[in-house]
Amino acid sequence: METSVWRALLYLVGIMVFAGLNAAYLGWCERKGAGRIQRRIGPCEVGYAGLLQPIADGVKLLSKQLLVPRGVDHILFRTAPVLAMIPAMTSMVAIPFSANIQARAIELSVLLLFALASIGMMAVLLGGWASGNKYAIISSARAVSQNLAYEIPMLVTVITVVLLTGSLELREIALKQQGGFWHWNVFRLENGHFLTMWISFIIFFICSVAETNRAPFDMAEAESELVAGYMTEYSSMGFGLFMMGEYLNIVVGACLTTTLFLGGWDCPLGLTPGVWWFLIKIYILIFTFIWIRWTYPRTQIYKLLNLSWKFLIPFSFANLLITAALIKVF
Amino acid sequence: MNQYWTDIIYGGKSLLTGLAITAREFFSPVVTEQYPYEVPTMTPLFRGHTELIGNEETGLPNCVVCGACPRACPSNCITLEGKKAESGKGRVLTRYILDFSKCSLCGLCVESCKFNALRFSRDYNLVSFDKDDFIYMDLMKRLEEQNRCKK
Amino acid sequence: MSVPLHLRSDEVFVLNLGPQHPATHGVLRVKLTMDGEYIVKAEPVLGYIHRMHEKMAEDGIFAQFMPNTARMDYLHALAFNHGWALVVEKAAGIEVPERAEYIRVITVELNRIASHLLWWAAFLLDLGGFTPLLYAFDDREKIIDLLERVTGSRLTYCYMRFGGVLNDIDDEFITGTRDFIKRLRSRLPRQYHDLVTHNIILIKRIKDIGFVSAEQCRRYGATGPVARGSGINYDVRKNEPYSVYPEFDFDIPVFPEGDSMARYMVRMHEIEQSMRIIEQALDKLPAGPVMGKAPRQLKPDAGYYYSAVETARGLLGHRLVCDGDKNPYKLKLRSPTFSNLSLFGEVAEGMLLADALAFMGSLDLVIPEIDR
Amino acid sequence: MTICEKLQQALQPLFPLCDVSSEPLVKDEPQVADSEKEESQTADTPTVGVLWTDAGRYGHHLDIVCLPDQVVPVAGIMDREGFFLEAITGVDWLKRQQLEVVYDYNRLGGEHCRVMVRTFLPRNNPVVPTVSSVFPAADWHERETYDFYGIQFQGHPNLIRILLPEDADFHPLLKDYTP
Repeated sequence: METSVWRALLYLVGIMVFAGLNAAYLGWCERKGAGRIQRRIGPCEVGYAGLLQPIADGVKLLSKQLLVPRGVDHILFRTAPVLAMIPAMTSMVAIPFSANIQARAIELSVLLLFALASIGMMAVLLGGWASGNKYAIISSARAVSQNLAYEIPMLVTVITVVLLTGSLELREIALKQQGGFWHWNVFRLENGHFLTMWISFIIFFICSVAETNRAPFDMAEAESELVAGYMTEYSSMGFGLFMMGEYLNIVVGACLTTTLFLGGWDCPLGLTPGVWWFLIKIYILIFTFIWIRWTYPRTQIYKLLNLSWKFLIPFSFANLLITAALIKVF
Repeated sequence: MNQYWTDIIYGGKSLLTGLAITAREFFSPVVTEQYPYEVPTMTPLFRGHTELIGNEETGLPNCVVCGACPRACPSNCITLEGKKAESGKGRVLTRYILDFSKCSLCGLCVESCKFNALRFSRDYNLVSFDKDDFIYMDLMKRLEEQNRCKK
Repeated sequence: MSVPLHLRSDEVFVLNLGPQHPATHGVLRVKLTMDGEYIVKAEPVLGYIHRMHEKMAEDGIFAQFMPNTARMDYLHALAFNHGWALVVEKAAGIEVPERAEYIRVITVELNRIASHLLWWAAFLLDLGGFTPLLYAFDDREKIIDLLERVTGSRLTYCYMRFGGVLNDIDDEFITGTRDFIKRLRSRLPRQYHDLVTHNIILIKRIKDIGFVSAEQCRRYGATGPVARGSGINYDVRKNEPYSVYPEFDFDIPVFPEGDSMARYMVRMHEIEQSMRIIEQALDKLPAGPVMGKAPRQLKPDAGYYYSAVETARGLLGHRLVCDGDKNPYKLKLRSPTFSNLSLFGEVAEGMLLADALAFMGSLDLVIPEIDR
Repeated sequence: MTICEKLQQALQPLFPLCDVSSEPLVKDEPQVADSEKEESQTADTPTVGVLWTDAGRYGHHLDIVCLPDQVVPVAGIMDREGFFLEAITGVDWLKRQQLEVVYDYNRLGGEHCRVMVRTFLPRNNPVVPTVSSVFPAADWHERETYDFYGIQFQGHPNLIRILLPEDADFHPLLKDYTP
């Protein structure tokens, strides 16, 4: 019992540090990546190649005054950003970083992650409603309908993976995919799954982009229409927490994609599995998030919804049926 | 129904070409000019604020206080003062104040000057903590500074 | 895609697309009465950057109004210079030498390309794409450097005088322009059309959005790319030729659909046409003086004069009334965006907020030109 | 049979008495410059009628002067002939105590023909019927002319100031306006 307390403390600190550093330095990666795509340099003044820029931003956000607009429910206004941050942090518990690095091997970890994701959506709704700003209300209404529309195909594609591995536990899923990239779910070759798996990978990736309100699906905080969406009235750390929440959601989305489809901590040639492979895969996926954001314009709310209802959901159900049939046959 | 499929195929292809283009841009060199370290050079006809021309030897302004430029200026930013020259003929410039906060750099004053006493300077980054440096920009003082640093 | 609206009075709220909003590109306020996200009534409120240029014209002599013209539409300032120079030359009967006319056309067309590039960047910014802005500004900087070399200023030009232009163009300007055209021609298919025009997200975002019929254009007096996007073949350079435009052959892009996509395609084709004009003008550039003889004290004889010029946004008309004095007696500036925006109220009804902003972006508004 | 001639036929019923004089209207324009010759103010307003002018010199083909209440029928004819309303503006003739409203019509596409319609109003209560029922473009142009000159446009849907602040009580473009 005594080691488990130390172990819990160690993991608690480890996850906090991992989450904090990631939230800060993803901002830096995004600005550097956007810069390079737009043929400019990005932050380069503060510290070598701008590496201290996130720290400077953090200090600036901390030192600013948190303005609460008049006639607004204080409690709700202050809890919304915290509510955006906590689910993203807690879902790090269930993610298997490598064979022996996992905070707690929870039995139904896939379910836990999606439950926490919908709490994150609550935060957006609360933030928009509590700030009493017309733009924020429009943006929170959009965010709810968008997250709802994209959770269904996401869950259905996850079911196809769970059907394959037979268990809802992320560690199991990852263990099943060890030993080289041909064992990964994306390229699952035996008994004919290669047909359906990459479709569900693409659908899952699109839904994770939409789930984290990232362009081209950033209808919620559409800078050029709704000024700053649900974050309009937030200054200093309220805005900071919302941004950290968004970046952590991206990290969790990337971890989920790698664990479900890209074989978790497995090395592509099956030689030296370890946590560094897991991190490399996450950061490649995160770079594609950034890459997509700086390439595409924004979709319009109705086209976005019918993209989900008319395209993604039918495809994911068909995919599910085929996978189930294949499992039955072989 | 085929509109449904063409959307998917055509859309997917256009999305991928978009990604390919930004990827190529990601790896191509930086285009921007890092301002404080790389200073841009102005073209010969660049219009900075107007400045007096001093003749080479004496360094005194060529201006004969004829008053053409204050009349030509649409936003009357030029105030001139001159006094009789000791040698009896013509007038000598004593004060030339340009209100650079109202000047629209239209060039009508430089055009109206028949005595080649006014031209556009080429400094673009004028900075000061005090607005009066621009409202009462003393071109005589600037000419003396120029002469001093030329020596 | 406008949904029939039953005006549920209790759920209608007024949203101020305020004078300070990222999508209005200036200080335009649109009072939107909204039902959910649908617009029930849209009413633009103007005057936040009104400076009364017409009274300034009456105060100074004719030459002193030239700097004002560039402050109205700073994206296509040279066309406004050209319009004012044309109307006064018409009134006072001043001859402009051949070379000056060619230089005027070259610089105006270069300025038109710069204006369309900036519209394209701002339009994509409204629709959420950030990167195209940087690519467009990369090209636009080349034009601004070229124009700075010959006119002296970068945005608000005061380059044209009655009877010609201020400075002659040198060989470096000519070779620079040819390199720029070659470079833009190589970049247009990739960075502009493949990345954006053929992108399915953009097509879905602006196709069949903000339909404006030809009849609506005529009744509201919309001209320029807005009218040409609705099938009206009207371009002042062709219908009412001025300066040396008849000597160049270029065609007018007209798209009948009338939606935002049509207006988008009109402007993209106009960039190519302007490049054609510049090349022909550079080939046929005659030698000679750039400044005709213009009287020092301009006193045009009394009467009503009108000159029309094609700017990047439409027909710019100068209605000048002279009474023989050295000041203009009365100057009316018919700015194109003033009429183009007047149809926003009627077309935006029943639209979504996101579509209305896409539609406003496709109208290519420059607010100081509306408010004068 | 150019558009302008066709238009002139259409306008004939409105201006039966006038003969089509071709010399430019400017001639009988009062020489405001030589102010020492004080004429009687209202006598020399230009005669009502249709007049050809040289487009190269003045920019418009036809110059029509009409009475204030003929403005709407003229606008109706213009609309039927396919013209569009380019601009409405006012001119303040202080010396003759008159306010003038100038309507510019032009053709969108096809053969080029610009028509200028002018009407004169007494300076003390300048009232003219609105054409915004025929051309919605006039709505804003008339509001702007009211804003700058104080000309009342009868029947205008909401004649309020468009460019100046709502509570401004002056009309800046009048010649006797001192800031």
